[in-house]
Amino acid sequence: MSILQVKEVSKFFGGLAAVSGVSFDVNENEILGIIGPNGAGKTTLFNVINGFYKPSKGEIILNGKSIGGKKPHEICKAGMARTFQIVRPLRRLSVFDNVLASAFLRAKSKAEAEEIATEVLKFTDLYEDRDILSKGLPLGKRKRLEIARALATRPKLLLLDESFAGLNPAELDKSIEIIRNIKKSGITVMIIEHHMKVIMSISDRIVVLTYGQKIAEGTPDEIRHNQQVIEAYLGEA
Amino acid sequence: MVQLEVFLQTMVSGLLLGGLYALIGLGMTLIMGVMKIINLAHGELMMVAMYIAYWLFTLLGVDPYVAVFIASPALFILGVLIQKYLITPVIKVESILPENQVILTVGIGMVLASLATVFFKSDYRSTPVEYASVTWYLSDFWQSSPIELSISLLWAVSFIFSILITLALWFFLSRTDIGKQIRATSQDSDAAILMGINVNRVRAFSFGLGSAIVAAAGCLFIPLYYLYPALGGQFTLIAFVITILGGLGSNIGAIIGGLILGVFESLTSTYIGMGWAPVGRFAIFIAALVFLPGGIASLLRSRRLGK
Amino acid sequence: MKKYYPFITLALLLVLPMLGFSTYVMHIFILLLMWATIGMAWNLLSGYCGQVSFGHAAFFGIGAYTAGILYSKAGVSPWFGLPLSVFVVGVFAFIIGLIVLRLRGPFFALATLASGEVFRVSAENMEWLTSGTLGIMLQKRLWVSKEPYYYIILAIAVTTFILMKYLVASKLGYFFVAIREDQDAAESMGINTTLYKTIALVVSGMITGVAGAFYMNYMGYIDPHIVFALHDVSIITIMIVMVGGVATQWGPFVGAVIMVMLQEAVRSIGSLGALHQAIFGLLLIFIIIFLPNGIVGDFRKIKRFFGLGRVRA
Amino acid sequence: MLEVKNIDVFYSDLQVIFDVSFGVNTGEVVALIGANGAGKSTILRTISGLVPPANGDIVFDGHVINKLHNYSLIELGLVHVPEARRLFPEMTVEENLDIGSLRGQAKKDRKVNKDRIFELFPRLLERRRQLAGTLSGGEQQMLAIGRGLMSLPKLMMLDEPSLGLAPILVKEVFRVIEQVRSEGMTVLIVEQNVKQTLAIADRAYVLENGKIVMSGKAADLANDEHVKAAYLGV
Repeated sequence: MSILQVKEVSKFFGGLAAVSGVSFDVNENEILGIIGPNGAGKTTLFNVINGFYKPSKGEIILNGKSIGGKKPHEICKAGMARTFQIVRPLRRLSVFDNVLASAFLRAKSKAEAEEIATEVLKFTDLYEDRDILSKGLPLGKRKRLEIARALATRPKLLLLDESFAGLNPAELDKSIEIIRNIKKSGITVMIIEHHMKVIMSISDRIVVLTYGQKIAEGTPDEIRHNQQVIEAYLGEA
Repeated sequence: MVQLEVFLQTMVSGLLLGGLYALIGLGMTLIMGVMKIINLAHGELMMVAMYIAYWLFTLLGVDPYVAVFIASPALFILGVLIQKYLITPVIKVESILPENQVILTVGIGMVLASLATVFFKSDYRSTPVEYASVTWYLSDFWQSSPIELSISLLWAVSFIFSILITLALWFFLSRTDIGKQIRATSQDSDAAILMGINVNRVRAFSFGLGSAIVAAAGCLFIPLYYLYPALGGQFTLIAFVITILGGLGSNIGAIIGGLILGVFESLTSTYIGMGWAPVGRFAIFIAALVFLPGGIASLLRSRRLGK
Repeated sequence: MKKYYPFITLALLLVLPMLGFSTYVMHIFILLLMWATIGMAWNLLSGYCGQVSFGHAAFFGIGAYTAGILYSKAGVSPWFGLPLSVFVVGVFAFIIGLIVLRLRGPFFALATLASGEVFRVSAENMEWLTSGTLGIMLQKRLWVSKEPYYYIILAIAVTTFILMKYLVASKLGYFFVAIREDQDAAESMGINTTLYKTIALVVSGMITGVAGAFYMNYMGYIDPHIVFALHDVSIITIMIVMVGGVATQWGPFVGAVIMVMLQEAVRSIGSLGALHQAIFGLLLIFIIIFLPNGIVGDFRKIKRFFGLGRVRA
Repeated sequence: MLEVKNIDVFYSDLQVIFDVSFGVNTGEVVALIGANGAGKSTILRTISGLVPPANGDIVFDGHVINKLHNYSLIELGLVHVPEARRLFPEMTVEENLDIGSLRGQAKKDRKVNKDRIFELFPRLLERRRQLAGTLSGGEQQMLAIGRGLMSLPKLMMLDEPSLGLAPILVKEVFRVIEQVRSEGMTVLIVEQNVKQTLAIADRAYVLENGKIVMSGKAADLANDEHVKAAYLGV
């Protein structure tokens, strides 16, 4: 059963195709990794899926409903949340208020929103830091705050854009654990990542993009031995 | 036939006005492109230049068109000082509202306008040059012309001056190293630093140059208009409308935007009424915002890149 | 202690007219409350929601003209303008929002500035409705004494204050701040940014409009140059909040006190007359460079400057 | 030629570079490798004076450069070809090259140099009047390198030159780097394309989380188990 279907999606900027004819499905409750060299169109793909860009061609279906061309807030309401590659906390708000602001999306009252925020902060191990202004957080925690903020919208599908980049080994382990727990709680995860070791160990399946096109799709093992992937991305063996 | 005559005359006046508008818009565009800020003291800078031209004319009998060569350098220096001592410090300040810089230029404009009121009173002033009444008629040149059109010498001279200044600016920006530095800084200031460009100096220079250009526009306007201290605000708005219409930071866009605005205002005053010209100005501004968000520059660019 | 401040202030404000101040002092208090109300309205849209408006004169003027036209054309008491202006300004604010909210940052600011000017020029030219530059004058103001006006504007200000306090702490407040801090992030957090920006604009406009309608009733005369003034309404509004403190509950009050006093002080010294814009301009420049978050927002910085606060490393 | 001594770098209150030291000798190609976000680009930005180091010194050709104005480094012979190329998109190819030679000797030799660049990259000669923004990715990278060469540098710093290029173009870019090097240029290169980088570099430093964790001959590193596992995906 697939929660998200990306069908022949293309995005052109000027004459240039940043994403061209990409199709794949995301199955319910899996972790799907997206890899590819810098500039391969991964973040553009995310921006198309979550509604920042209108797809130039193709269709995107979330839970059986077409969402291509919808606004990001509508898509978020439909059950998809995302994080950003360059972390974008609401800088002058405390950690708690950051999460609270997005918890209001589903909550009927402020009390309920506070409950959601507290729960999510505990889940991402940020509860201790809840009163700190988010601009003062170290990078690792900021990345986690982004995940927390996305989780507070109670998504069915979570898009993570390079949540591991720049983390030290301890933070890395923590984030991996959190993402595994997210999956356990029944949320589907789609993740862009450069860190090969992490992505290989965490993903159920992987999609490889280069130059805006999908060149491979499969389990980590299949990807690791795919000749085209090795040439285009991992380096010629 | 009379209708056609009125229409053509309106178009001619509109284009002449538009030429001067283009110059005002160019100054603003230059500052916006390099500094990434909107200078809301732009019209007030022009007002200052007009007073310089006025006093040169009244006290020393200097022709306003000659005053360009005095007022522009003076405003250049004023612009450099504003940039260096007021705007640069604010860029570094962290505040909740990033629009601080724009509000700052409002403050600068208020100070300039107010000082002008204090020193020169709110009187309306003008520079009655001798050749003010010279007008050329089409029938003087072509006796059997079916329609009659007229151009006053003042408008024609101002228009030609503004074309010359525009050409000089274009030459400066495209052919000289300093011009290239200005363009490079406006396109990517970090890369400009890496190429050895002293970005702070280029910024101060650009603000000065933008001020000098609007000063020139002021000198070209003064034989045609009355001068009073509060006149700046209206021209700031005109400059802003032109930059939005032209596409932010685009020089060609600013020129075309200025011409369009001039023609459009001229049409509104002829066919709707004098007082409505400012509303026409905003109508076109709103239309640009709604229907052409990137301004004229976006049309030009998409053609060039084959979008 | 701190949570009693509003009540103490309110009690003081309630007994104030009974202390036998001169009508001039009462006039100052009335202006002060009116400007604080407009400041709070601006603060909601610009301070909290981050959409800096240079055109609040549009709302102020429309509110004032709603009351004025009601009187001059319909022959109805201009007091009905207060409730009616909420509706009229709301509609206009919504329409303005449709156009200007497409823009971000300084471009939004300038588009609002232009919209203020559009209304001024329109009011000047639509003589059949507004009497043009002649303006609208009430034959007779309802009350001679200041007290009734004082209590009316006090009620408006207090209601606005409570409304702000409630709004800022609610879901709306959080959404507004999220939009201010990062519009794209807010949008992907499921916040309909267009909708909430429109709400902020309309609410802010309505409150400003009521203040405008009050102004018509209180001053008894309006013309386009007074109520749609760029410098004397839109910019003063910005200054009140910038001086007092952007995105703070008390900032607009502090700012209104300072600005109204300053305005009166400058006005009372005849020789300064024409310089008052220059003084305001310099104050604005000073505030932006040295106290970008206003007196309330940068209070700690001020204390530190005078050696009062603990210095934080 | 270049010596970086114990630098610490902060972005506001966040430390991103921890006590990093390394050097580049004349005629060498030295690579900084590491994952995204490890701090490679930050180091280059620090050397070019875009970010000030909190502690430590940077010495180039006998000058302590971290106290100098960032725009004056190019005159000393240090040029930084930035990540994502950062051309001036609305200027022509030729104008971009002109911007590379604004100061000193480079300005005097502009014409000769330009001819040399066009010889090196014939594609650029064909497109000299075209706007830089309309070039393909590979051509843009050539122009970026060409623009850097116009300043007559002694040391060229390349930040992710293969970024966002198709594999075939990546090869082309590395060929160009080898050519530049064969003309005697000293190069400091930052790359995520570890394998190809190690193939052309003399020495390399491995950067993880803002610290240098390994260094050595490029050939040795290419065979190191840790490097293989972490960066070569083997």
